[in-house]
Amino acid sequence: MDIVKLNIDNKPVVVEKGTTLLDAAKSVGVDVPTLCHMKLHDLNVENNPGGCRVCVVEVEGRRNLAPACKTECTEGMAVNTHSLRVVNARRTVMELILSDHPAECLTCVKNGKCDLQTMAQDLGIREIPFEGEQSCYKEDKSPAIIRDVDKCIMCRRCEMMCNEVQTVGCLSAINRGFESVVAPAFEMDLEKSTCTYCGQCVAVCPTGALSEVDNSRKVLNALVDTTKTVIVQTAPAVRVALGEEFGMEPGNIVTGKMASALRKLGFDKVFDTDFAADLTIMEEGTELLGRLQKHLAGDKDVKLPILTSCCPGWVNFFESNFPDMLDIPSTAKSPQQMFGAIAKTYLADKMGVKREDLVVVSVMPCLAKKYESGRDEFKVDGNPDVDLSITTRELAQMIKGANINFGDLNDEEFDNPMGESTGAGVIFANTGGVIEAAARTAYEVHTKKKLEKVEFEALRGFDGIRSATVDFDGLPIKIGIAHGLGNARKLLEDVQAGKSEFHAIEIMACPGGCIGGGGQPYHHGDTGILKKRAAAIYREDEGKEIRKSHENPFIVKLYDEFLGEPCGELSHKLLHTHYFDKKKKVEIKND
Amino acid sequence: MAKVKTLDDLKKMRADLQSKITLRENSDRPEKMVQIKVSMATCGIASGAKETMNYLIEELDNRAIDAVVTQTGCMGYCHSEPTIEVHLPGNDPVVYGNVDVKKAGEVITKHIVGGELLDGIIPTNYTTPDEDNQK
Amino acid sequence: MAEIKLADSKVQELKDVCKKFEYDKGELINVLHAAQVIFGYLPAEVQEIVADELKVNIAHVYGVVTFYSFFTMTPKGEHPVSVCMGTACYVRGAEKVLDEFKRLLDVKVGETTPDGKFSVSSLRCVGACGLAPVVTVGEKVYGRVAPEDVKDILSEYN
Amino acid sequence: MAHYKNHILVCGGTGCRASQGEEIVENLKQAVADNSLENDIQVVRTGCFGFCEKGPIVKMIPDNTFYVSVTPEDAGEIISEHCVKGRKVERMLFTDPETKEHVSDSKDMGFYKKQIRIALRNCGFINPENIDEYVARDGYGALGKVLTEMTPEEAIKIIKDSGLRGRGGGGFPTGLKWEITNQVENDEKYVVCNADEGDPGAFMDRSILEGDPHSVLEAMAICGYCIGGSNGLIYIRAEYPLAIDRLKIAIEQARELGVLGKDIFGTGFDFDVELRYGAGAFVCGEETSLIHSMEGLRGEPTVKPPFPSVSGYKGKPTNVNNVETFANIPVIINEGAEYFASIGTEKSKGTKVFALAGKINNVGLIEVPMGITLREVIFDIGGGIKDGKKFKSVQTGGPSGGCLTEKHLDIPIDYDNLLACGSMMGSGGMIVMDEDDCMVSVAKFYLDFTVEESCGKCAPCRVGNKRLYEILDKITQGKATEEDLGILRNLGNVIKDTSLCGLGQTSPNPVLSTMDNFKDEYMAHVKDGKCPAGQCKDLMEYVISEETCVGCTLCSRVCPVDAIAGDKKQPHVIDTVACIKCGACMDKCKFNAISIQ
Repeated sequence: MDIVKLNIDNKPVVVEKGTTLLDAAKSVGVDVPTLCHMKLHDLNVENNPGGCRVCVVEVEGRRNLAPACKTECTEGMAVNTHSLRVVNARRTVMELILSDHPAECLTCVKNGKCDLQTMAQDLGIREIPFEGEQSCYKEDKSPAIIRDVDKCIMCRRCEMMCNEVQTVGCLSAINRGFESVVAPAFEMDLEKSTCTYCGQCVAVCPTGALSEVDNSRKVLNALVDTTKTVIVQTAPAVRVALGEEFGMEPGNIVTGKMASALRKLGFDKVFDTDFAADLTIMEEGTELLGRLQKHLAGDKDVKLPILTSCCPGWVNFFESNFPDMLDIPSTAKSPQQMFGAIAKTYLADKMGVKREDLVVVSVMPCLAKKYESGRDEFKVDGNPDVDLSITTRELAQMIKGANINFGDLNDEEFDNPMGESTGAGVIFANTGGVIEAAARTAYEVHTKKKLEKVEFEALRGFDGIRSATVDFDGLPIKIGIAHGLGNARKLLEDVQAGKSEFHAIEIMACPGGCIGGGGQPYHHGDTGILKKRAAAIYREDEGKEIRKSHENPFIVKLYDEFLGEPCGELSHKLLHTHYFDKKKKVEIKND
Repeated sequence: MAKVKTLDDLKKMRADLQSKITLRENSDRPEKMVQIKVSMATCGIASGAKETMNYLIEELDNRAIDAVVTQTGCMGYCHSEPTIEVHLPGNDPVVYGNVDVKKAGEVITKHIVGGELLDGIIPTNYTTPDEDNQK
Repeated sequence: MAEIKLADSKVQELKDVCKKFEYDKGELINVLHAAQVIFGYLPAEVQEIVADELKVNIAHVYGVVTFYSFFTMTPKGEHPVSVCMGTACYVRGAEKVLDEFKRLLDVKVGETTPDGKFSVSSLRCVGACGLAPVVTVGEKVYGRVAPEDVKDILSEYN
Repeated sequence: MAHYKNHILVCGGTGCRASQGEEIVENLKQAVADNSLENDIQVVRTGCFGFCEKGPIVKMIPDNTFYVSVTPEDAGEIISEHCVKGRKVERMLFTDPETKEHVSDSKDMGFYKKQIRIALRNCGFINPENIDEYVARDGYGALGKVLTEMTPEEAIKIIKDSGLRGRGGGGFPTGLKWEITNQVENDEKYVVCNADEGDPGAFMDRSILEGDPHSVLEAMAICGYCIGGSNGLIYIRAEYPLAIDRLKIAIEQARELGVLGKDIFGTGFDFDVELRYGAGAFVCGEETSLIHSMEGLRGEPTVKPPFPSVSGYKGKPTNVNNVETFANIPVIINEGAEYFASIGTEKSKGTKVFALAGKINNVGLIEVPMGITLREVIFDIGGGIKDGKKFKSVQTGGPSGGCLTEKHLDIPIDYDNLLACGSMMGSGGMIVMDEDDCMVSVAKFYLDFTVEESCGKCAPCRVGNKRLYEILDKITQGKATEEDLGILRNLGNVIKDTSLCGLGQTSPNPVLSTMDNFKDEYMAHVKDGKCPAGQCKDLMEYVISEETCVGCTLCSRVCPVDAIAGDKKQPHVIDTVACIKCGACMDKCKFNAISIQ
């Protein structure tokens, strides 16, 4: 290993060759402020266009100041991170950025969580010496994401996530100079673009330029409305992240406090999406086994691999990018939608509430769920199965807004029947979790044997693309896993080219899976947080008495009382869906 | 166009093409070479100046003598047309009268190459009508 | 943005260009140049076709089109007026000439008159600095233009 | 082969073509035919002669007569008088502005006297569309010499010894750049010629490409041999159609001749050149931006290192030089490093091409030895200030450079001296300004350019230049305070210090240099609300003097907005509200009755 010795603020520093000044400074306790730079260590993702110029430092012998995030350490370098020249330059640059930023912090969605605001505070900026034109773009309000790009500071993180990580390619820097901004083609609304609403752009935006559509006011309206019965479902990933919003360590499991808080907020019933996750396994697992058995029997018409379909961002992705492969993903609805479909039929009946008087709210780590709940095929006579979807962040905001001291809450249980779940339902939150849950059930159903060890360690991990072979009692089942849509694309292209050997593939749009969803508390570039959430999910699974979906007594009861059998007629009607070709086509006229 | 396959090919080609632009190159530095002016006013042309000029250009080129042949207006020696002025580098210009093709050949051989003056020089104290007018 | 339908033959021509460049993403700018020659400008639909053929994202194509001033998404006027705003022309009064065009035609720089007859743009140095200030109308070059000449220049095309 | 007795060289540069240069060529050919002189007279369309002020230019060979401001109608007379009768057409000769005498030979003109032509050696001399003429001028001989007699290292040493520095602006030693690229191991390397000349008011590179495209191709091949690359790319502005055409022809001819392509001169060395088109982005003059643009991306720069010589086009080692730099290479190889190094100053060797423009008598393209003074350039070559006005400032380096004044006139021009004065060499734009130019407005003009051309990637350039412009705008409207001047200076310094690429690192120069050199003028705007040069519209009013006006009505007729009223033979009055301050009336008034207040 090559070593480089240098001096930063008169402190001797020894680093590996290739280290940036930013990291070298950090290693001796010197924090150089940054704005555009972002490094997601565990995902091998780095955004450093070197554009904000807030991290400039003075390097002896150089004519200009150097950006610490993009400057490699060289032998004998003498660096000053806080000379007068640096302080003046850094402050002036911040003043410039702020001079083109709307001063509406009070009502901004990012108030208190905004990197730009924090930086302005840290640098002690009280007034901006520049006045002049401010950028003005039209606001874009899609079903899931709001773009208020007057607040864009051109850090390009969203563009990087959208293009390099997710390969959705819906965002690009457009125009140039003062007019430049990140936007979809033709500045069209996201709704008309190929946006999947994965929300990874929102997850990394340092300002309020990108945010979720906030449904908390509508939820409050429903709660206040005495003619409505309002029930809530909470996705598995929410319980391991919500605590962060209340100052708890990442990885704290707050399932009980969450249930308690939801009751205090006034929900009539507090249910668990995990229940629907178990239901998903019953349907998707059955579909997988069915296809597999036909395939093994030599049926050439049956398509393998089967792809999971729980992730709405992923569904949007293949609908616009792989319209020729719409028959490959499982037809099973996502847990959110299965929950809604059962709630508005079976449960409504049980509760004696009319469909239109029952409001189903979902708390999700996800922005695409907002869009998914609004899809036409998930409505009956215009009434959606899931009425409102809010994110982990919005829930936290509602709890704070209700003056509930979250930390002091006692643990409470979910309501029944749709609050009971297994460990298999919980692990849906992690990459690899859906397929592991499916394997637990499919193994036992297929082999008619009991699993000795329910953990499939081979399916776990953080690598973007993973594969494993699971032994179904002599039958090797090849499984592929991808998280992040860029990784998904690679697996899909293999399938498209007929090169894929997998029987089943799990795909989640967000890096890390739902625990890293676009609606989760901001990680501010610290992927250690994602790992802690993932570990908590596995802990929650371990703590569960029942860990296989088909053993969930309420699921068994649901089939007995209502659905019949997995993939049966009623299941098909309520729990399965179909997909659409969303690729845009240009109309051409004949000469 | 034939491809040049070696540097020698290129050099040969250049040698062949050189004459195409020597005229231009020479005009840029006339002080370094033989300058010949041919009087080409009506009287000159009538007396065969054009043939003389053509001959000079071709013959000088054949003998690979770096020279600039230009036409000029009436030198005022209408009685002795065609007249030419020969200016060797470092020497005073000399004007010859009655230069037909034969005489031109002699000028090249004897004066330009050999460096000796020939008969038929119009003395320099001979003033032209133009110059007379200016006086 | 008004949606338009592109002519079949021109689309084919564009697709042929993409093929000639072997669908190389790196040739995007060359392809856009060719597209602008074929269609006269680069409406959204043309960009969609280029994106599709070269297999690049449409947002990227748009990002490139809006970066370079040579590319335009609005059709030029029948007589495109360009006023050179190179420094040589500027110090010899090009701005006043440009102002006069804008005033007489009642358009901003980069716009086309409602009748589609004239469009006004400024450009950087035609390289005819000896003729400054320089105005071009289509292919024709006008040198040493003064504001009071503008009316006459325009009347040539009316 | 026809043996022509006369060659008529007609300038085919963009400037002269804009003034009907093509028609002149046609008419000359016609007149030659009319006089049955096809075998005696050759009409050649060449590249730019440089003397654009007096274009179109026609030069008669061999007597070197230089006709200026020729019109197509003059063609017949040139043939019948000059060629047939041997009489110079006096009225088309250049008139020396001082002696008022006709000068027939270009060598005797002030404009050409102090020039040394290396990069422009063939411009206005050969037909750029005919490779034979280039070969006749020793073309591709340097390439042959390098390929057959030298190792790449030996050739690089010659370039290093010559002292040649990049002519695109930065002045990085060319030989060193080649050496670095040579030393990076890779099986694929690229030679890129930057022909995306974006400086407003500069046209050096275009003239070279139009007048002598082969010299650039030859130099690129030499560079390819030296760095170990066989791919050449020319990134050229799409707005240069003539240069593009000539390059295409040149590349085609060079391939046919075998001096581009496989196994050149039988040495096993392959080299070929392709064109890539710029699309109107000044920032693409920055080499990393240029490379991104060639890759089909937005032309945004990236932080260096890595330098293109290590990781450039498609991630491969790439050597980028500009047109003028390349044009010097064959001469250095042919004439030797010593010859080149004998011209110029200690640290800046050789010559530099400038596009001389603005308020100067002889606008044009010049090539002068490094170390010549601005005074010599402006007054001897440029023929002084137009209309007898007073010299005020000269701007070098385009939007990256600064405005120099009287006190800088005797400083020898080289990279380091210009930098020390707060300007820079830049690519070679040189704009002369007179007493009528407002320096705040000039700074604003350049900032307007920078604001439009900033790529937007880094904050100081994206927002900072906009704010610089806005403050300057405030000053020209008389609304700024002295505090604003302090903000302006600090902002300018910070933008230079923190911007990502060369564009932002130099864009405040026009502001900072004018603040340094024309402090009083800034103060006049700020403190007194006056524009001493009378250029800032908001700070002035046109007034007709009642005493002087004779009521000729000329002003009211020329006024584009009918803001001048008055009866015939009565003093006229300007309606100051309607007046758009275009100045047309003042230009037209023959009695000096209109003034600015």
